[in-house]
Amino acid sequence: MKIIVCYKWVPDEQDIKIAADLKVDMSMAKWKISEYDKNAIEEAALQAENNAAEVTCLTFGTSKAKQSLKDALSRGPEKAYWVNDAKAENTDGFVTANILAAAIKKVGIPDLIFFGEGSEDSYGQQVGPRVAALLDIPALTFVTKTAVKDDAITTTRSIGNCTEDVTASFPAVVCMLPEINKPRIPSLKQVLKASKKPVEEIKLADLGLSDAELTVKNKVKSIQGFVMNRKNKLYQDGSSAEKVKALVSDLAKEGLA
Amino acid sequence: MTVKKQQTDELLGLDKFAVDEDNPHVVIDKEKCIKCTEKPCLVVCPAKLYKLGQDGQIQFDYAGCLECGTCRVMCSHKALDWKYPQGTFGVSFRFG
Amino acid sequence: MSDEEKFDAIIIGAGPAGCACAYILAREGKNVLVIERGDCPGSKNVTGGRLYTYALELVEPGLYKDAALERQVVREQIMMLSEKQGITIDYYNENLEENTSIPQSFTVLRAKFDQWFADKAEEQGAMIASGIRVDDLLMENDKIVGVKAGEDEMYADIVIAADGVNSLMGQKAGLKEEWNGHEVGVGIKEIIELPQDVINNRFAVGQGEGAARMILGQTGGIQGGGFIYTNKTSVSVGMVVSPAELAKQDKSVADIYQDFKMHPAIQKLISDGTTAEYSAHLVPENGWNSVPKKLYRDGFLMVGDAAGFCINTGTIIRGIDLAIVSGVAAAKAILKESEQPGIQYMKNLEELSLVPTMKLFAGWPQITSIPRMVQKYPDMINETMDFMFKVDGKVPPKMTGALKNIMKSHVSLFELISDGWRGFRAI
Amino acid sequence: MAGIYIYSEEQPVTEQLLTAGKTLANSLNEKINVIDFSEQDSESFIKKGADHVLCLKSDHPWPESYAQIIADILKEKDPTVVLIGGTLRGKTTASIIAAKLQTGLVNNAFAIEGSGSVIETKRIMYSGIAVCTEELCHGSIVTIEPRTFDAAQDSDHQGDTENIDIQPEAKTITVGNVCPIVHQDNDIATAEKLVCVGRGLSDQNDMKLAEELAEKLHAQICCTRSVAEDYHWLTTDKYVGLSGAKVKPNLYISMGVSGQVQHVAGMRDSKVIVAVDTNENAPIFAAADYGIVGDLHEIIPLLTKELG
Repeated sequence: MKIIVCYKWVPDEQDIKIAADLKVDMSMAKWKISEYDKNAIEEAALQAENNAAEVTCLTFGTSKAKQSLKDALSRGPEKAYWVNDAKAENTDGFVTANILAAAIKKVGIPDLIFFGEGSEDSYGQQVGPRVAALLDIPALTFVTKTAVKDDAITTTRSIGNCTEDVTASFPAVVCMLPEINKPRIPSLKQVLKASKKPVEEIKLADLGLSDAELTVKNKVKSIQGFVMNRKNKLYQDGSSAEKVKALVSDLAKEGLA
Repeated sequence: MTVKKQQTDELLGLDKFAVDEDNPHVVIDKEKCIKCTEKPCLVVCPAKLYKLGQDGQIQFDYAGCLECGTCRVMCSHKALDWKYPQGTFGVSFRFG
Repeated sequence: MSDEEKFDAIIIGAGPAGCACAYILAREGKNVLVIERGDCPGSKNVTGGRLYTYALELVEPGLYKDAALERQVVREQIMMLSEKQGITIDYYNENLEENTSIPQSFTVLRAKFDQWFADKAEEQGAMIASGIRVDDLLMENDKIVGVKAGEDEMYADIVIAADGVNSLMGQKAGLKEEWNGHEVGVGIKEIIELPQDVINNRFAVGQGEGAARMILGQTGGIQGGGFIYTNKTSVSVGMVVSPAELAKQDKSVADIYQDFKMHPAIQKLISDGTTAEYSAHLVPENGWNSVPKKLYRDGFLMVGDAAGFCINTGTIIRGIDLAIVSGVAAAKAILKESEQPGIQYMKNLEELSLVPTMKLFAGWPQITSIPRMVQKYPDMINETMDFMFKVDGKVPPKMTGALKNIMKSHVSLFELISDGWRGFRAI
Repeated sequence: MAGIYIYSEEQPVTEQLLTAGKTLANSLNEKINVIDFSEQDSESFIKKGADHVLCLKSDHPWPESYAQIIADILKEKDPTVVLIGGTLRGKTTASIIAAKLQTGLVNNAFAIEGSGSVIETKRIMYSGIAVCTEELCHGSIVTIEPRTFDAAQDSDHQGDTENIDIQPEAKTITVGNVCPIVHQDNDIATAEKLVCVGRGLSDQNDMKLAEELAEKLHAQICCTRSVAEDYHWLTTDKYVGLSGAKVKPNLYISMGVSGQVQHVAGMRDSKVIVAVDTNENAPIFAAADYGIVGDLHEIIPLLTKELG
């Protein structure tokens, strides 16, 4: 069984600052593998350990994403494919899916393709099923459990008001929810081993995609800090009892008391 | 914003933490702790993580630990099992 | 054991000491592994602080030019605070590099500097494994032969503990005793962001230039002191105080620091700034007297803060430079391939002037720990200033008499003589 | 051909999308088309504003399998914009349709606005700290989460229905055991009112204050991370925050919560936020509608009493 697990190299949102003018400041941001994708990598690694799956990983990123390869490989995959292009700086779900699908076709469609449920930065939640559609294979999304038997995978999907068990024969795309597993903290030996694993860089030009396929669809007009629109009313006058009275009277006006 | 007097809660909120929910890296031996009358931990912790409950027991929240080790040095009753958090966990200074 | 699992050297901690050591060993062709518990090098480290550049010169001439440094220190300042007053001694010297080919010192931020240094060591061929905590040392026949991290065991000819002031590995090796509360200082620091030109104006420095300020007084009467260092677009404001003294009173060190930060004379320097980080760290404050009696055993060396290498002269604090020097000394000792690298290491520490310098300042902590240094003397000096500069239209008292009265109101003649005697002995 | 197309596998969500669709239809001067599976619902959708309903006739149990068919229909109709209910199934279906049509997709838009021929959406990025405003390409798909808009009201609106027989091809999928998730009464994610306790509580005994207040309000109790993870006063499924539960009650009252960003990220969709804390600089007050600075031991009992 062959598995390709896809991941994205993202800025740590804890390090993103919103300036007074609402600009998004990423100058201090450390980059990391998107947390949701770590679940996907872990699930692939477990398949490697339990079902002798042959796992490789794939990312589309700028030259900065080079730093991600060692971390990804220390989490289990035996080889990394890296579509290295500056276009990753300004991409969307449409372009990313086109590139990943083309790269997967190029290296050979595996039995299973794993994704996280969405990326931690833009959280577009579409690349996994888009890739499935482009490859014309089923997409099993929001998966909390996987079981492989013969040439099929049975997953438990958790989709809001119900769970369902869905079985798909290979090949298939599977997108994981975070509760599926707990990503490992790579051990010393895994980290050391990772630096010896092969990395194959894929040039965008070799994927044979048209300009249209590489042009983003929706135009991002702005990315700005989220502003809380709150009343910010602080009761300052009078005794505590009076403050509470004023609060309850305001809540009553909102129909809440 | 103008620099102002701030509570440690707010200041710790500025820092980056990856909390290892399953493995506290500092564990208090309550039996030893309760015998201590001086309780230096209450004043020496820069993150003010040690608090005295009404029951006289020390309450401690390892999540905001800055990993300085002052409590470990000062705990005269050796009531702390003090380790560094597991790799990648704990505080990550952006400036240092 | 396979080749893959054995290194020439394993260094615990990717701080300045560990990186300096790894850099040189890797450059000279050794197979080196640096294990860092932080997510990336520098993420667990804190400094006041500044770096004296001579130390980087010992690693590789010219290396400092490329280093992740903040501002070159051209102003050395000492500030003494009473409750509402402050006096600052300000020494300006643009040509601090006049007598040497390298500039004297730069302010640094450790998250950036340590990451840079680790990258440099990696370029030389060192293997840096981040996000891994070393849990134990491996021993065979009384020799330390490797480390244990989680389930993994990794072997090396020599293990270097560069694991910082708490050096749990130094303790495991049986070399380092637990600190007591008088030997260390607890440091608290805020990074306060300010625009570059505001920093230039407030500290009267040019582009790329910076100030380093030591502060005495207003640490809640607790033995210790404060500091301000100017970075590119932030200032590091903090204080280091004795935890043993803290334990004798009931105000939290965090609150003492907030009051210190809000002192009017400090406030003016940081107003309109935004706090971006709050950090704390222990500082080995007791100098040579608290350095472990033995810094090595078979298969094991201790460097940097782990070895207690820090000097507080009362006017400056040195730590990062000593860490780098000790890393260099350890690397050179290992490269000599002598039977006993530990003995060679101590020899190198002598030759690189680290041990003699530490011994020279060995008595200094006694002076800086005189209780009157943190309250009475700063108050006295500020009152003297007040007398000298205050004009209220009345006939002022005679200078000599007035000064004598000011002094008497703060310290007794006996205290003055005893402090002077302690100072004399310390030198 | 043009028009606004609306689809959800859940009928109430389609009704909510009609609210968004009608505003959009007015500003863009377009017709509203709804794709659904039941003739019965078709009538109701028309009353609520649909001009045209395409009723697909099939009995395949797996809604995601309709993606190809919907894509085929949309390809022929060449819509201006497609609104799909942002349920989890809906988002998957939308992604597949978008890939089939080689068009753009905005998932989880919380606002959509049209002016002239331009349509703009807003959605959250970076775990909630930023808002991304996008200008849609022609024919883009947008998913909108359930309950973002109120359901459209009945009117005397007229429209027509078109029945289409379809044969979804379920590829290589088999659906087994479908099991509804039973939400417990005390599930904080669905609670109408919440009382949240933070580290400002000095003692576990203070939990009584919260319980009394919650009882009066018929509210559930939730907490900050440390109350669950460190003090263990409540179970971990009761903590609200970035890594905990996301809540959106009508009323959220915090006591002794400082309001660190990680916590606020979990509760900021609450309709009305009330904060009680001793520290006037606590960031919770910036996130609150109403705030009282004071000792919760004094304020909370007063509040409980006053609410009587």
